[in-house]
Amino acid sequence: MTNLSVNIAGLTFKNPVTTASGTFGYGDEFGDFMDLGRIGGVFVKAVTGSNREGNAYPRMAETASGMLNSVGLQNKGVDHFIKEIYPRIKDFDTHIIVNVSGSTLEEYVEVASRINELDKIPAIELNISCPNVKQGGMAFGTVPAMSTEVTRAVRDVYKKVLMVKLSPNVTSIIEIAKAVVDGGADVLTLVNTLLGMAIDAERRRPILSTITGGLSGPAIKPIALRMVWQVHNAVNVPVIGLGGIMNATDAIEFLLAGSSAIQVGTANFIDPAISVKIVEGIEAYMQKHGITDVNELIGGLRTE
Amino acid sequence: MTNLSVNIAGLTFKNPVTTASGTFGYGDEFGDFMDLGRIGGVFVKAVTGSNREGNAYPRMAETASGMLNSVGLQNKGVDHFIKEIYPRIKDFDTHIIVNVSGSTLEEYVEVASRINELDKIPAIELNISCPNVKQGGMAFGTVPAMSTEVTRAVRDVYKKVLMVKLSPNVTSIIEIAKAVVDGGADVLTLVNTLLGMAIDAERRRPILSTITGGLSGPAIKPIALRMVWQVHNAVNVPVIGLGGIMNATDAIEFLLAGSSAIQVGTANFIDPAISVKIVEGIEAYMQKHGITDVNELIGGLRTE
Amino acid sequence: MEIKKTVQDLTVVSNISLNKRHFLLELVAPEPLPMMLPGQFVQVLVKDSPTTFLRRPFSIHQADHRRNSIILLVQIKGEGTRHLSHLREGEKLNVIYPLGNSFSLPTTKKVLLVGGGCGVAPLLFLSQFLNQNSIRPTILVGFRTKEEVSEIETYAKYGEIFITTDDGTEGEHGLVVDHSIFQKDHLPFDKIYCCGPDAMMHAVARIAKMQEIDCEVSLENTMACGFGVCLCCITPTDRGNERVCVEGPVFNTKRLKWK
Amino acid sequence: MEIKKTVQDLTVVSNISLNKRHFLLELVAPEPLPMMLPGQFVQVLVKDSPTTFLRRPFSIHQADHRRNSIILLVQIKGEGTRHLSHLREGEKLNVIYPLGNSFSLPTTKKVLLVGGGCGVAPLLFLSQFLNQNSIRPTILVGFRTKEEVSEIETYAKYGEIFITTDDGTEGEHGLVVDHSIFQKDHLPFDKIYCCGPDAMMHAVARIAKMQEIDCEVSLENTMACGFGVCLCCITPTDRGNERVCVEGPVFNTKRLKWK
Ligand SMILES: Cc1cc2nc3c(=O)[nH]c(=O)nc-3n(C[C@H](O)[C@H](O)[C@H](O)COP(=O)(O)OP(=O)(O)OC[C@H]3O[C@@H](n4cnc5c(N)ncnc54)[C@H](O)[C@@H]3O)c2cc1C
Ligand SMILES: Cc1cc2nc3c(=O)[nH]c(=O)nc-3n(C[C@H](O)[C@H](O)[C@H](O)COP(=O)(O)OP(=O)(O)OC[C@H]3O[C@@H](n4cnc5c(N)ncnc54)[C@H](O)[C@@H]3O)c2cc1C
Ligand SMILES: Cc1cc2nc3c(=O)[nH]c(=O)nc-3n(C[C@H](O)[C@H](O)[C@H](O)COP(=O)(O)O)c2cc1C
Ligand SMILES: Cc1cc2nc3c(=O)[nH]c(=O)nc-3n(C[C@H](O)[C@H](O)[C@H](O)COP(=O)(O)O)c2cc1C
Ligand code: FES
Ligand code: FES
Repeated sequence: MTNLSVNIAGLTFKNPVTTASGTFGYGDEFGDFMDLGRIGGVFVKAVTGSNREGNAYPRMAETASGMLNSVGLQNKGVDHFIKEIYPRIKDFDTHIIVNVSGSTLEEYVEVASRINELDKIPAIELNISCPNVKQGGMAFGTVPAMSTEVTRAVRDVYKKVLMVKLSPNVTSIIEIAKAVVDGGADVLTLVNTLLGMAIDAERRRPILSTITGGLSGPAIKPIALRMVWQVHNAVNVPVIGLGGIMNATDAIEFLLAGSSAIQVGTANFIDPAISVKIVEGIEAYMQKHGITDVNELIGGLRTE
Repeated sequence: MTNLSVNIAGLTFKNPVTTASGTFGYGDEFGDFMDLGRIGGVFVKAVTGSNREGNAYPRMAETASGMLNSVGLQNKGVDHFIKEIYPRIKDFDTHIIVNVSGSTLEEYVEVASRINELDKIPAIELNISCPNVKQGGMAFGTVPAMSTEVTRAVRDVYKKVLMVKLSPNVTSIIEIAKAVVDGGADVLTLVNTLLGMAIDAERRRPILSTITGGLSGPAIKPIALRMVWQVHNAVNVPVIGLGGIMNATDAIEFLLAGSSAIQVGTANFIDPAISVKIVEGIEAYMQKHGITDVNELIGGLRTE
Repeated sequence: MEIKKTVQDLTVVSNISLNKRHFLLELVAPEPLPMMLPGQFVQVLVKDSPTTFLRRPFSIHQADHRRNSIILLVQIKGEGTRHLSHLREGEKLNVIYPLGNSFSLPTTKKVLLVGGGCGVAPLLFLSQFLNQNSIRPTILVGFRTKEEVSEIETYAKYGEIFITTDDGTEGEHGLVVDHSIFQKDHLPFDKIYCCGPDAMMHAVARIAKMQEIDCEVSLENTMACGFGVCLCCITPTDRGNERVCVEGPVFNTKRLKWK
Repeated sequence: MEIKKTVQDLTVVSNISLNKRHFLLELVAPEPLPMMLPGQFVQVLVKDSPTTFLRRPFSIHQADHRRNSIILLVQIKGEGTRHLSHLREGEKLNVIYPLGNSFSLPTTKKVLLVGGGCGVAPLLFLSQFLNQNSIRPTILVGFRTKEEVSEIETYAKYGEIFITTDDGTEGEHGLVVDHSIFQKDHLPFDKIYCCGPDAMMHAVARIAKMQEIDCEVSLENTMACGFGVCLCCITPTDRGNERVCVEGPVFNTKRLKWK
């Protein structure tokens, strides 16, 4: 029997495959394509203190093996989430984790404490790394002292598993990771998108309304893998890795580099059933290599 | 008549297309494929104080729309460059610019002052951004105070055009750019490679002997473009842009974002005549759009 | 009524070039076609094209339940569509469908369809649908030039057809909105359906508004997912930013907050 | 003697599957073939494969100046080679060639060629070349299994041929280095040329060293450019790190500093 389940900060995931915030809606949009019960967890779209319309369009640009987005945290706010969305998704047979976003420390704290009341949400993922909002967002995730501060403030009000999602747009991911752990994070998620830009040479204009946006997809995988590996070797909390995972092989690479679980992001757009296929692919790999427990893969990179 | 020539810190390039250090050898390797006289300049392979064997193999990993390398500045040192290579390349009908690398401030200064003596080398490119050497290299390019210091030390001994090549592995490229300009740089080149990693899931091992390496190619273009745009808007010295340029359209995007010239890197491996094709493509674009002077394109992005 | 979305490998049964820039791609499904409505679209995976990372959206041009196939009308724009133009009979194409909302069923019989360029794509399906509901629409379609005028006999089966070409080589000379149909103070229509370039849809919407005619447009937008989860494809409406791929692509122009 | 390198679109004239994993690709050149030597290789651009970014190196298996074509013997490893296996007659393939150094012309007639897997590729060209210089080599080639044994009649034209298979289904059972040819204290050869998996080349080199026989191997390595400018493909030698694509791929084993 192969064991696929992983324990992350006391929370058991039936397998290490989850889906990334902002790329999986609230999960129910995937009902036609796959059985949510087959994956370890769903990180739902960012929730902020109140309604946000996000950025103007165009919000998307395709790039080589990737895409830029500048959605800008469009969502209807935490009240709406609690009243309208939570009841609809709370009984899914998988962990539902809320991506908590904001522009100010107070907003993060408010949203986190509201989500804390929801029985069926076992964890939040604090998004201090969104490159698409003018204030706050990424700033909290690029200055170590601010990272510690916002994490600590949320830690004070949030009693369940606190995950913090890091920005790759930094000189030293290790420094930020340590700052966030100092603030009381139970788990680190990395990476969010890299700040990029696309230009339409014919029209001589930026493609995105916001000029710059967040780069995701296979293009960023080497950078994400490197950061997971660095952080895994530098801190003592579990890491959830993501960035360009398109198939089971990619997912296994992240496990080997030290991810206790992985998130599938942009790949969901290309194949909405890919997360289940990744679960199956990991299982097949384990069988082929005679591995009975997926935990053997985590951090199992051989570097001697 | 279309004018393709650009003036960068007093140096006239016949056109804005040059080739990136480490991807074009010393130029003469391309003699079978193209006429070097057709391009604006050649940035030759890194030169250090003494002979370096570089890193162990494997040094290369292919990634989605890109590649990782960990060559590690293999070269035979500045003496060998002056005696054996310079005579062979000095009379090419294009600007030959030397990429000056090192591990210590003293090494940078030594190499720069030696190259200063060479009549036919009108500029150097100070490489404070190589991710593939343990000491020095990238460190000089990620800490603002160190960037200023090394630039200033080289400025003191180097009398011709001083270009400094920046690392994209930083939280704020603007901060580093300003630090380097403070140190006396005439021109900024950006970007060098992004630090990444690749894993062979079957063997459960890193692909590179050095575990991490530098990511180049179209995958990084959105990040490079963004940085060029940011720096162009923040400093008053010319910028030479590169990162994933594969064709004339990519090159034009970099010009629009604020590059006074561009460098072609990894693309040389895929099509060794690509730099000349890019010159032709820029000309065709200008004709199509009724642009008579390439300088109109530089920084010509419309963002209102 | 919820229409179930599905991911399927469809098989190319024919790929017919209409002219240099347009072709018709007929795709047969391995299972009975899902229920589909005019205005809905498909998201196509373009394999083997290094520069095409995301899927490409195309309106359903025709749905033939007897042949169990759908037809796309595609204009070659960039790498993705160029690749599709080379597909051969028997090759597979991975498709997510049906996506988006649809044109509403009109409450009137006096209906005008207006299309330009590849924006005509959904109008054939819509014409058939209207016929099934005993409505014979007036159909006005604009092309660049005579060489690109195509499928006219097909449209003519479902309604009265008028043509413009930008260069006057066939039908009336000029843009669609310059057509004599619009040169009246009181247009004999209670409903307009429109699909084409943005500028055309804006112009038609303006006429419709002036004459107080109900008007629906099918919008394009840059899409990453096509099924509502990425929030990349929004358009500003009276209910805030709505998703073109779920709340659209068809919108009543009254609801749109156009720039 | 400098051989000029060139970038050309070659045309596929045939693509013959030898077995599940190997195929022969014959490519005809638009101009007279350049001068080429055995051991040299080509860098192939695999278009239309989203995961194949860099070119792929392949040894020249045969060069036919009358047909003005070269033949590659390719083993399917990943996406790039899989794509090549689907190429059809008439399709173009962009190639940089000829690259690298070559096997040296032996000063003796007692020559052994040893190849394993797709490492046999350069040995056919080498055999022909030796024949032209009046040398009939002994050729020992190893395969996984009978099904993969191929081109034996072709080799037999140029020398005496021996075979091993890993599973013993044809020729001698076992690895190439286990073949009875090697089970002598004094091998009747003055020169060995070897190409195949690393482990095989190491083993053959060890035997050659023990018996003081001159030995040349053709190395593989991960290459980005193939023409000497990226410094990705190095191997440690008595002259420091040398480029497999320029100073190699053929090295005398005496010069290699193998780990
Ligand atoms: C709901 C919907 C229905 C559509 N129906 C059809 C149809 O029936 N027939 C048809 O031919 N086309 C249709 N399109 C447009 C079609 O999706 C694009 O032309 C196609 O994606 C271009 O792909 P490409 O790879 O060839 O071009 P690319 O190389 O991606 O782009 C070429 C040019 O087209 C522009 N472009 C690309 N995608 C879009 C887009 N989604 N919207 C607007 N501009 C774009 C790019 O900015 C670029 O300038 C539809 C689009 C949408 C959103
Ligand atoms: C000088 C030289 C001559 C060669 N001659 C031949 C030949 O005649 N016939 C032939 O079939 N093959 C030959 N090869 C090997 C061939 O280049 C690789 O098998 C091919 O590039 C794999 O491409 P892919 O996209 O199918 O596989 P990928 O998906 O790139 O890789 C599949 C697997 O093969 C490994 N691999 C990829 N490239 C290389 C490489 N260059 N060296 C070693 N391992 C690699 C990868 O690590 C991976 O495990 C030669 C290589 C070199 C350097
Ligand atoms: C369209 C889009 C929207 C996103 N929205 C969010 C978000 O709301 N919160 C968040 O933390 N990350 C968001 N992300 C980032 C992803 O969760 C993920 O970190 C990133 O895309 C990298 O992973 P990938 O390469 O697998 O997509 C978004 C990404 C995309 C592409
Ligand atoms: C194989 C290789 C070797 C390189 N060596 C150097 C070097 O010696 N000095 C340097 O400044 N940059 C070096 N670079 C970085 C390139 O000059 C360039 O900054 C980078 O590759 C990004 O551009 P590209 O995406 O167009 O390749 C090297 C890059 C590659 C791929
Ligand atoms: S394309 Fe993703 S929400 Fe519409
Ligand atoms: S592959 Fe570039 S130097 Fe050999």
